Amino acid sequence: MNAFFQASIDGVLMGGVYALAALGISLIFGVMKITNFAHGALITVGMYVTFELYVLLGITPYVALPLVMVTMFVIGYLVQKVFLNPLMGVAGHNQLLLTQGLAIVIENAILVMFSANYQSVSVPGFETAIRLGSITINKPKLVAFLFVAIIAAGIYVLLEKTDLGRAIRATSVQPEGATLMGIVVPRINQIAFGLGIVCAGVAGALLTPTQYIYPTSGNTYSLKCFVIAVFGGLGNIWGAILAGLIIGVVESFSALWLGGSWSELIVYMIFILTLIIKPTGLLGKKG
Amino acid sequence: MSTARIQEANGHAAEETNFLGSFLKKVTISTSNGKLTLPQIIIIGVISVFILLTPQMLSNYRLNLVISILTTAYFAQCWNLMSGYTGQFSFGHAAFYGIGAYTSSILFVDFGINPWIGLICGMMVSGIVAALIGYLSFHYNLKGDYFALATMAFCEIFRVIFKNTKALHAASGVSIPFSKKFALMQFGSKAGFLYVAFIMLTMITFGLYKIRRTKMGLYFVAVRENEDAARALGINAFKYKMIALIASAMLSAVGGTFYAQYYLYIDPTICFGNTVSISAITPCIIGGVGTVFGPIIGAAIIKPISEITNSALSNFVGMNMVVYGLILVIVIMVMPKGVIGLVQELRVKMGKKKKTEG
Amino acid sequence: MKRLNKVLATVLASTMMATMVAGCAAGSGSGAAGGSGSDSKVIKIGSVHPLTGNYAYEAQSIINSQKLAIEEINAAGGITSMGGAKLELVVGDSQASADTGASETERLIAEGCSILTGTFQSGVTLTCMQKAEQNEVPFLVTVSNNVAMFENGFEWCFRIQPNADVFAQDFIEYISAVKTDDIKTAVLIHEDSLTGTDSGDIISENMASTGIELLDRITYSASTSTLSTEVTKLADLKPDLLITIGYFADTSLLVKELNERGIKIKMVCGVANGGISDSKFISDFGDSVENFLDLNYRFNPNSDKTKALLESYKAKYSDDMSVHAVWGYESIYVIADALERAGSSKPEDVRNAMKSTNITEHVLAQSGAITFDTKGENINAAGVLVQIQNGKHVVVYPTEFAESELRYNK
Amino acid sequence: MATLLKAVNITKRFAGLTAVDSVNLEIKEGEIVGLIGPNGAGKTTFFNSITGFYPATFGSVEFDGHNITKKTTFQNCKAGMARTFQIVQPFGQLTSLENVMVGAFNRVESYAEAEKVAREMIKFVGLEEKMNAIVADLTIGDQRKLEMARALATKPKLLLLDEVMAGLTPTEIEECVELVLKIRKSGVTILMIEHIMAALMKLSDRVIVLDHGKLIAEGKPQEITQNERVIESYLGRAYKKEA
Repeated sequence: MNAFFQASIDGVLMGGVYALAALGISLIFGVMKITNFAHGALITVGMYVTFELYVLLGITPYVALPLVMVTMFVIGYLVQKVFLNPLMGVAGHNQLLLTQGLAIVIENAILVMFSANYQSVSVPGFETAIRLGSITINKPKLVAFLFVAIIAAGIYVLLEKTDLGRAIRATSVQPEGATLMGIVVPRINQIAFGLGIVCAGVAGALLTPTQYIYPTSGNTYSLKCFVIAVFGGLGNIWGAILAGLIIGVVESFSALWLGGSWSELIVYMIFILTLIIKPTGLLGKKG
Repeated sequence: MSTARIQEANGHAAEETNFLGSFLKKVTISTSNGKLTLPQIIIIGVISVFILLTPQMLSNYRLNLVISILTTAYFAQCWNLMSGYTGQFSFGHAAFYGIGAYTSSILFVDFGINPWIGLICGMMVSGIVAALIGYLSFHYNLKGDYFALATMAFCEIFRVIFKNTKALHAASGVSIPFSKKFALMQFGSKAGFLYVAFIMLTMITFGLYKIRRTKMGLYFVAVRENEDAARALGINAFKYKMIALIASAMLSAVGGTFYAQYYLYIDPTICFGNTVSISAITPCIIGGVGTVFGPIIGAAIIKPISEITNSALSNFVGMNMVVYGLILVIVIMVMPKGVIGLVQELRVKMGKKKKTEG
Repeated sequence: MKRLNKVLATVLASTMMATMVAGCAAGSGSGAAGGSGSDSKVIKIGSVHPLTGNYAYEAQSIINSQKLAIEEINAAGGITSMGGAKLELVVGDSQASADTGASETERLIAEGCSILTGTFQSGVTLTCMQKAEQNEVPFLVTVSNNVAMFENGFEWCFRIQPNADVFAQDFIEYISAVKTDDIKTAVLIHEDSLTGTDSGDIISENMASTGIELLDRITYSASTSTLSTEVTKLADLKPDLLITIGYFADTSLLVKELNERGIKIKMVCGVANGGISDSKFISDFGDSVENFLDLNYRFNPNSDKTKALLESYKAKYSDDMSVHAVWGYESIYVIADALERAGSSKPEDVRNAMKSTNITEHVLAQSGAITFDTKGENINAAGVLVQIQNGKHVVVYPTEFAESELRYNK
Repeated sequence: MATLLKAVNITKRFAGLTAVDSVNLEIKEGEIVGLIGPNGAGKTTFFNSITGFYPATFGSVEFDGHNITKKTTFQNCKAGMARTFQIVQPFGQLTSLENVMVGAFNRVESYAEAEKVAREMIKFVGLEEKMNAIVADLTIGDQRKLEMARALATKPKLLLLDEVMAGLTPTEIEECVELVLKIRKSGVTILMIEHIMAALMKLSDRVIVLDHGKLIAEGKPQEITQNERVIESYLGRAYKKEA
């Protein structure tokens, strides 16, 4: 019973981080229909930015978060502007291979700049977990979960309540129509990609207290994020969050009952079932 | 079959006053016309003879490179059949490749069954798996990115299963004893493997070239170009997508068996890793998706580049991959339709220039 | 933009042509370089490791130590039997992929390497060994502990490190010797790739002989982002002994989870564990990993040669020498010894010399000389039990190499 | 004359919205039937239901003496039902010839024969000049003609034309009218959705009118133009404009 509760809590907390990273994929796909295979590498970038700020300024990841967000936004904005916008009109497989190429470049540029050493960031007071009876709660993940909620809410407000958000949504529904309405679609794309990368970067930053930082450390999340984004319904914020939590819990329980090696299998099966039964995802509109 | 058509083509070429333009026109093979021109045949012939002579001319290392170009091109052609021709973009072709490799290797190592028979069995198993994946995907009408992600997930499922199942050698993989017997599908020298790879590539390329001028080939392309229209014209799109997928899977399995016999060791990551699927796609995109020679051109470009970056930058760790990645990115940005697409565009531009000048 | 594209296209096309032509020219040039004669002044040693990708850190440390060894040998006058010929390391990047590893192997052979070393990941190593075997160039394994690799009847391949079988057998033997009576139960947790499963299988089969009951065997994927559920399972089982086989990142994840939840285990022992035996592990976890054990290969702590080596490595690379790096270092000395005796850099001569290797002065923690059996395995390869004491790795068993007594948690 | 198509009670619902509501229609061999109605009246949906693109929620379709309610599009095409699309759906990267050949393969197996049929059909619609052009480069008018040639190449008994004249110049409309008459002469029955009233008046033997998914009138073109309900819902403005 104890294990059951513990696994639920661990699953939910991990799911929160997945959800945030997946939210970025979902946003990018929702607006530009780009399958961003560089997402994992950009999560790693988020980790290294956090790490550098920690080393240079001695600030914890949580304090560094605004700076990480700004940096990541700029990176995302530029990636879209320089690499992806010129390719917006052509067949989708080009963007796919391009993001794959970018992932290779980013990952190895990090290797060149920072070496392959395992780096870590420690937050004072976060080494031990919170204890509630026999249940323990990981502090960094709990804090990450709160940040995820705040950022998801922020993105929701941005998309639903602001002019910029309306422009983004209009672009996602129909780029041609948006152009006619005077929206500069390439710039909206850049902003949307920037926001998506902010999600990736923040997820990376929030992960730094819980794991080692090395040039390929974000890769583990890459495929899982796609699964979650599709499961939740591409382009759907709450869908991504819900799906992230579900996948987190499913992973946790399948690791408990079947062993960690098989948990991936369960995740991919859920993914395929989603595609077959409801390709628009958990909360996606009916197609 | 159609002398009129050839005459037409010739007539058209004669009109082309721009020499380079007409040359390019003759050299490129577009998706739409199916006939080779004389210069094309000559170029293909020269390259073929060159490849067949390489064992006499090149070191083992260069031969290995040529073999890896040929096999990569072969695997890319398999992908091209279903994703390029029929338009069903697969991101998990490693599944079929891996199943081919595993079937023949396990049959040989554990049951003593000859690899040649194992090759056939691998094709069968791969075909059956493809039928299953295809049924689930196409019956439920998965398309575009969704289909791509589904194939990727299927591939990952296979990787996890193979990695964790004792009967399938789990993480240990399968190591195949080295022999020099043709009967055991090992050809003693690199030259043997090179010839076999060359034959495989020639056959699949010839097949793709020929099929383009058949009912089935045209139906494949029609499904890619516009599935609704295809169905309205009496095409059972489901059936043709299934045929393309199963054929592609069975041919990919041959590539997998070849890999296993050449490298003599396979494990779940070697067979079902994401990089394997990408290795099938990259040459197609670089050369030109859906074209007959695009994948070969793509493989002939991308493989040497990766070799050169590796050897030139071997003392500067990581830079090799940075440069490789950058080249990949630039190539895609400059030639979104691949080398063949770019050449066609240049041809059109030159033609136009001539017209405006004249 | 269009103009830019055109320029880019031209640049790209010409670069491609140039590189391809250059590549072919280089190819025909180095065609027959495989067996450069004994009069050559430079002897090339190939080194294929996953310098990019998930294992870049470990691979880099191996390459570093190989370079260090080569510098030492060259500074001491090179290979005297060949007129003071100098050694040169030619580096290949396997990118953690088997076919890239194989093609890098081919490249290094084409560049005239007399012998190759590599490659850290067993799957890649095996593929590279197949290539070396076919090309009839000797291959010395730096790090890769899979047992089956040397069961293929290879004639050109050698390995100085203990294989997974030796690790597991030594573990069973040593743990039986050092365990106390209050250690009754154990849990085995390991990553599910070749490295983990190989030793894991043997240990779980033989655990009964130690008199300790194996409660469960938990596996996970090395690239996992969390081990919390695995640790939950572990906490419920309350073993006296935790056996862990894994790489650096995943073992650290495991320890982090244990610490956070305040789970104390009487005895934690790794088997060829990439985490516990790494000095960074101590600096990151401090007191919490005090008394952790690891059955691993290691340098001989009591030899002066080792002490000097550790210092010069640290001075040169400002990082502690990892356990993996030791094998990179020693591999070069084994090769230099073979070259010295062969008096030739022909791959065949080097192979024959390798076969009669008998090195008594080495930095390894094994009793007896480095010498190969018919399969090419180091006969005397052995592991030692290392413990973290006062923030340092010390060998505690077997007594021959022990620097200190084994400490038990109360 | 024998009945070629008999649609009974065709109803199509999308998530609560009824796009087509209990429509009955019978077409005799050799007829040209026009289908009109304001935008969103459910005309194209009705086409899609009959041809099997998405099956009707209720109702049954009988074609050439067989019940085809449950049949899919490609089966219907094999049975002799061909269609064009409101928005042209060409195989953009193929040549005109190849586009039409795809249709021709519905009846023939050999490549040479399909090529022969396709050439004939392209000549029939007057596109022989553009036989080897890539279709994506053609004008909309030519693409529409090509789409008709493609449909005709399947050798249909019934041809469903969905606004083939939309967006054409007056001269092109003229040509198109001629073409439709020529098609009828070759023995093909036609059901056409059309907004160009003048053309429809000239062509159709019978016109049916849909509004909000319901069939509101049916009869000879002249009768329809005088039908109060039709004028009220749709025709008034449009017909005056055309006239």
